[in-house]
Amino acid sequence: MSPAPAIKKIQDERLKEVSLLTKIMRRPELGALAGLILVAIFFISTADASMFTLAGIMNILSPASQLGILAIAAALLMIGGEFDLSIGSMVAFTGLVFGAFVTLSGLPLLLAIAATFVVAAILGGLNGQLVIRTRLPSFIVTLAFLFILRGLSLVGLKWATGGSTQMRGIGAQSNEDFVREIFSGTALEGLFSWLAANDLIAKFPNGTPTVTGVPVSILWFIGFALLATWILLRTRAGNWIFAAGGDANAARNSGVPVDRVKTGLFMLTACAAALVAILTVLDAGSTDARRGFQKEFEAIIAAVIGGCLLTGGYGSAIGAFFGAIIFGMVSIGLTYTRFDSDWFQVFLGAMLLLAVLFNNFIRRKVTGER
Amino acid sequence: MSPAPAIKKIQDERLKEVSLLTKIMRRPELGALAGLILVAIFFISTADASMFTLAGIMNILSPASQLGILAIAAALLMIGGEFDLSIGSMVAFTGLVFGAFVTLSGLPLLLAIAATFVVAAILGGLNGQLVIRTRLPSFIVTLAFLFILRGLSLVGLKWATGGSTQMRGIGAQSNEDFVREIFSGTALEGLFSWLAANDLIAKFPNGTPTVTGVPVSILWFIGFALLATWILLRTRAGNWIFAAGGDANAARNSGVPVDRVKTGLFMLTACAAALVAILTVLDAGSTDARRGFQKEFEAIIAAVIGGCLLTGGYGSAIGAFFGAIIFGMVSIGLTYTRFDSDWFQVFLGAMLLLAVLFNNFIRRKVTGER
Amino acid sequence: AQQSSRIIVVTHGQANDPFWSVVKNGVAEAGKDMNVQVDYRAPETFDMVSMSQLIDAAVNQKPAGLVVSIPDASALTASIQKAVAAGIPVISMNSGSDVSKKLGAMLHVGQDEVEAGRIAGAKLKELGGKVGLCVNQEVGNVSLDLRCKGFTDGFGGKVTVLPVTNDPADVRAKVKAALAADASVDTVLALGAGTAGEPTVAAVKDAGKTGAVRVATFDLSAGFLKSVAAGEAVFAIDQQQYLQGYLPVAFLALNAKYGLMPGGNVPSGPNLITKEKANQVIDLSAKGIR
Amino acid sequence: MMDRQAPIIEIRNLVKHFGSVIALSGVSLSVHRGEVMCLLGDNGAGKSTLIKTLSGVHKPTSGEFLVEGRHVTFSSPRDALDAGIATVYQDLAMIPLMSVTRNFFMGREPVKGVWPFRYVDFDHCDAVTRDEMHKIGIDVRDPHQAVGTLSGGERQCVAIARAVYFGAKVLILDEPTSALGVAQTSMVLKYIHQVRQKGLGVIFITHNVRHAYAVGDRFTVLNRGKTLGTYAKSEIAIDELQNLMAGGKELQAVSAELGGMV
Amino acid sequence: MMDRQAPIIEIRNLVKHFGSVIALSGVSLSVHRGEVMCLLGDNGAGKSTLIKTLSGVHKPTSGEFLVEGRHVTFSSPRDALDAGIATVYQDLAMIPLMSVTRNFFMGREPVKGVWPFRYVDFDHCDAVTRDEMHKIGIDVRDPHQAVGTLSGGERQCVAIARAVYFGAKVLILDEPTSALGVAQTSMVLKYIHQVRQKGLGVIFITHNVRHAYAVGDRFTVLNRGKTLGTYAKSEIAIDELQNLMAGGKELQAVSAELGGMV
Ligand SMILES: Nc1ncnc2c1ncn2[C@@H]1O[C@H](COP(=O)(O)OP(=O)(O)OP(=O)(O)O)[C@@H](O)[C@H]1O
Ligand SMILES: Nc1ncnc2c1ncn2[C@@H]1O[C@H](COP(=O)(O)OP(=O)(O)OP(=O)(O)O)[C@@H](O)[C@H]1O
Ligand SMILES: [Mg+2]
Ligand SMILES: [Mg+2]
Repeated sequence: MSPAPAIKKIQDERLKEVSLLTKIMRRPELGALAGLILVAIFFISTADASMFTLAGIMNILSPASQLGILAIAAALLMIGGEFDLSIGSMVAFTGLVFGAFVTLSGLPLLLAIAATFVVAAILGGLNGQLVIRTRLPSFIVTLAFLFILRGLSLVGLKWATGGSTQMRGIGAQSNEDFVREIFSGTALEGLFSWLAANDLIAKFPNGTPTVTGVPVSILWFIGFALLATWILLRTRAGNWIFAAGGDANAARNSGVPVDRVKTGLFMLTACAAALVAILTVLDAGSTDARRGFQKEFEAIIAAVIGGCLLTGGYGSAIGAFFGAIIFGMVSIGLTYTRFDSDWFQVFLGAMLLLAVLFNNFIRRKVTGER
Repeated sequence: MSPAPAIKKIQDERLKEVSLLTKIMRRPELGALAGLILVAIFFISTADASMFTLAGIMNILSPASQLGILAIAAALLMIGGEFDLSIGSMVAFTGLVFGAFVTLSGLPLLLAIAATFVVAAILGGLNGQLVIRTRLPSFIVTLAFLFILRGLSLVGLKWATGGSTQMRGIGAQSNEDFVREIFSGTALEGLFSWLAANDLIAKFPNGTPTVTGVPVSILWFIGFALLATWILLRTRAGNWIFAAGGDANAARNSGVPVDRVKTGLFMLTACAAALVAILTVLDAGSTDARRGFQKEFEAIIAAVIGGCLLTGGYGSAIGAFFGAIIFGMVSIGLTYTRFDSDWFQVFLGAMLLLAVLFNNFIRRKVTGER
Repeated sequence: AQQSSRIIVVTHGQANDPFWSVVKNGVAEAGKDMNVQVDYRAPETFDMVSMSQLIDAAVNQKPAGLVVSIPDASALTASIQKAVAAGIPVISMNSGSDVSKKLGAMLHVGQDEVEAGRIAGAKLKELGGKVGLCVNQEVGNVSLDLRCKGFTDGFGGKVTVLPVTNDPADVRAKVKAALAADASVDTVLALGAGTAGEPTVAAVKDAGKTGAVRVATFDLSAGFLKSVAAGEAVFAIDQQQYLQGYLPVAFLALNAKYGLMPGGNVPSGPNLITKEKANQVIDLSAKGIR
Repeated sequence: MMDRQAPIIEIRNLVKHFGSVIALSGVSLSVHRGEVMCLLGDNGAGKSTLIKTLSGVHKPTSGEFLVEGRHVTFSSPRDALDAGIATVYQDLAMIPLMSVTRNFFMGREPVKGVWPFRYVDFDHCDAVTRDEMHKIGIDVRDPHQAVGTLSGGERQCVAIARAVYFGAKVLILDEPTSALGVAQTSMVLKYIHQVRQKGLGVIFITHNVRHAYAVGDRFTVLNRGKTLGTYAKSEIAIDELQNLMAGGKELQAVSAELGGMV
Repeated sequence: MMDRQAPIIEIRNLVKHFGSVIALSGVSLSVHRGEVMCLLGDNGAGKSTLIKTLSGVHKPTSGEFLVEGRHVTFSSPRDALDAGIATVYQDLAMIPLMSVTRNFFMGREPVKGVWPFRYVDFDHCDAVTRDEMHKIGIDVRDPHQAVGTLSGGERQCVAIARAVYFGAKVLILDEPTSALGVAQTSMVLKYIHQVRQKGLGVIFITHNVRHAYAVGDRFTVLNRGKTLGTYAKSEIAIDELQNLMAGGKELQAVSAELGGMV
């Protein structure tokens, strides 16, 4: 018998060659992209052609972007090993808080927005501290907040409006154009009207372009996805998030300030909810007691479609990004098809399952997992 | 230095004495009992006295029992390491199936019930097989079924009734008293009228007792809790459930047929949903497309209040039993109090949080965990 | 099919809501009768943001007509105006009679929820009710909240809102609890016949107060109508929402074909179904037409 | 001393890939009745992968696998258990949240009564567990204690006691002694010796050449997924074996530096 | 050879209870600069509990704890790390799903750039990881590989390399060599030797008396939560030490039976 081979680090004989494609597809988020492509193919072949016009795509992206901002935050929190079921109620509550700051206190828009974020951060921190101090599962703690915040939204709305569950006319009076433009309406309007003028994009009969610009929520969505990805993959905080979710004890033993990381994530999630609340309230000019209903659920779905593990420690922000777009495309896309809306939920469920199955199938195929 | 002490198994010096109380309180389910007691004390001191009359207690127990049957099944499944989010939709769908068997096919009640359970078991098995074969998280697979079954219930109802979302008159035509009595109405009626006749329980002015008997759903609830507890604690299947949820890989390596256990649990959960569907449909005589809405959620809450870990491998059926009663007491109890109903959700959330916190506090105090 | 004769209906009511399923049946029937393609769309929950997105999606498909409900004018204004700007004829239905014209809709078909509630309240007051309970199966759903509000206005007496869920066992237990906790309650108005109304009747029976407590409900269900016929409940209030689905589609279809359009709003209800009329409508209700 | 018929376990040219990682590239091996086969080799050599393939946890990528001369393919560890192969895994296959007793009997719970009233007599199980643990040198304070609260060595002892108690044709032990104290190690080595004398085959993985030499009959050395060779005890001295295990690296140097005590 | 000032770590009469379990009942111990203190003892003796108390994982129930002569109480492992106590735990403190590099630098990631644009240069980290692992004798195929896919020994090496790389005043190693192959073990023992020579204190837990005797300066033996005594290397022979570790049980008998090879 010959002695052990003295091979140094040139080429390890125990590694098979893998193609670049395989390497790319191994990233969790790209499975979600595969699912997205499948869903898109389905709609291209069944839906009205107007779905994939510029206006149609913007139309899909706007709900996706609102859901997506929540989904990315939920994904970070899930990677960090916790859930926040109060996101949906937080949207309603911070919407009310924001509305009250603007209409009742008459704060300037910028201040009202800042104050809303502060309230959200405090509530998120409270969630986090309760989870950490009591060592109860975050599921149950934030569930309590789901009810409490939803209830407070109702009480607060009735108090603020004198008995109605709907608050209207928010932002109508304010005219600080700069802040408004960041948080509502559309961006790049000049570009789009130029494009329309040059017949590069579709117009209404009256000459205005069908799409007057990119809704700002989409820009926020993309920006947040990029930021979250950078944080997760390139920063110390990102490493701590993975570690806290992978095994909180091991992370703590290695000197990761797990409690601080988790509290921070809860605050981030609450602030993401506040951002969505501000975007939708300014856009709609109103808020009501049902805003954000079940959004916590949809956000978690989008994150899971995007490859996050429910047990924590694994996932990506870009995955959640694609997950939200899949969800948005399925839910808006069906209205472009000829299916009876009674079948809507059946299709929604089937499409979700297919998207995830396909994502999974592709990943296994490519990585050669058995 | 003296050699090691040669103490045999008489009394290990490394064990402190613990009181019997401590030993009892260490059981997970008894924490939930502590929470129940706290909630009961709260209502005794704030609610109308009629809440704790015999009629009041039955009134709390009947919704609690329907939730509880689902919660116990959900608890077993959670201990086995999986979720089933389709329970609520399964209640609606099996309700429809049962209704259709009775009204459309005109099957005798007993056969209709048996056939409904078979359908439920098949659907549950399908859930389970999908989870096992695809190795996707059960959260996402059963979520797809949440939508699909809910949608199918609507489509099916409209098809069966010719356009309405409510199917009625179920069981009106059937007159097999024996089967009916097992699945609907009240039991022990003789006892209660005797008690009333002897002025031991309250009566209406016309002489009939305020409570004519124990609703059968409560008996099913108690029976199921006992059965589930026996299975968990005393049988081989119980050990396998704990093992499968605690660490599926380790269990598989030790020869536990994890896949069979999980499929069985999914089937059990679906059958529990079918049982609830049959109980409610026979009771109300009708079913509609919104039956069981969000019950999956409430069932998981009750199981978690009862001490189940979301990560699997730990929990108890009796805990879920108490958890369901806590949930029922809080949600019904508030209508007995003088609080403004707008605050309902705030109280619900706060009470849930308090019950769980107290449960946790008691357990830690008693076991001396730090 | 021909792109020109497609009509899209976007409302805030889900397809599995008993009230809206009747609207949808009306829409479908009108589509068949008028020989046009109809699509009924609604968000998964009461969600104004996604409803506005559904309207946008409808506008993108350039239908021959658009039917919308307007439960929140602020949130839907932009989308509806976009439809009008795109040259799509719009008819509003169910809610939003006050803003319909202003937003550019051609007319409104329906009955205001507040008004319907007020009529129910007045009728119950007339029947001798003093202390009322409003059983709301979906608190926060603005249209249901408005029904309670109208009821409170019309009833005059003390009204408590009882929040319940869609679960009949839960409704029954909570109504029973409420009756036990406050013996002075003599009137109960449920906001949906199948979901809240039927269990309410059962609860009143359980409490041994049939007859002593007046039970009424919004919308119809066969079971509740039986109770009305049997005298266990006093009336069901019918908005004839079938018309809210049927008429706008018919109007828009005729508009597309011949350019016809009625000159003013069409009130579809309310219509109180009392003991005398109950039996005639039971069958229609079971079929999802009333 | 031992009968040399068909080996209880024989593998030929076993290959196992994990995605792009080649963990085993053609390993052949056989174990006979009444023989202790020591599997030795560096970290990452593929020992655990090999025995997990034998015990049905992994499916081999290619290669033959014979039990008592017959070809077999296991689709789950249960199949291997049924075929008489009991394994103590390096990562133990225990459920931390479950009690010692429940872990001990996991997958092989004895039942009483008639179906559907079959139940497990846990009092009896507790007694057995306490007993078996005592035999291996551990006083379990409370058989209801969660396994997660046991020390590393105590946990190892539960796993070994379990495998021995449910004794099979072949016992596979993956580094059973690594976390054990001196007394428990002796106990385990004694067990291995007893098991051999009962006529069972044993595969014993260890990094401790003394433990291997104390009980082994034959030694197979793996290196980077390949066999470096198989030697009977009579063919190889303990020092040679040690060098082979280390893959002939600059061991002597270090060893000398530290006084030859490794 | 070593300066006998205030010990780096000193504990007096440390007691630790878990609920009703008494894991440590009064342990005293000290570690000096440039000294390797071996902590020995049976399974379940309380060694891991003791060092987890030193490294801030557990809070002691009672007892004194001094670092460089000053009383301290750690509320988290981070405090201990900040005070210069680096620990390799028996259960390793690694995240299976994370890559080798990320585990290696977990909690001590080097950052670049100015806030809020501070980032971690993972390419540099990969290079360091590969390097350090190579030094300890492991060729990491891919530093992005998840730690969960490494073999038991490879994982152990990551933990040790990490602790050594971020070297502190005191290095605590809980059974670092138990899962290691011969070559890696030598490497670790050599490391311990080097660390001592740099003037650090080391607490080294092992069940292998040879490993202990090869590098240890002093030996503390625990038994059932109590100290059986502390001995300098000059005071005790290797056989005596072995007997003490086993708690004087009927070891000789077994050992003899198997040819004295344990
Ligand atoms: N599931 C897996 N995915 C990818 N690689 C794996 C997997 N399991 C093992 N490996 C790789 O296969 C090789 C062999 O691992 P194995 O656990 O068999 O080694 P071992 O000989 O048992 O080592 P040790 O003595 O350290 O326990 C290792 O390099 C490991 O990284
Ligand atoms: N969290 C805990 N809860 C209850 N008991 C515990 C806990 N942690 C440790 N113990 C008990 O304390 C005792 C000491 O355990 P410890 O892990 O310190 O032993 P050890 O000396 O490290 O043993 P080994 O050499 O086997 O690793 C054991 O009997 C163990 O069961
Ligand atoms: Mg191994
Ligand atoms: Mg230890």
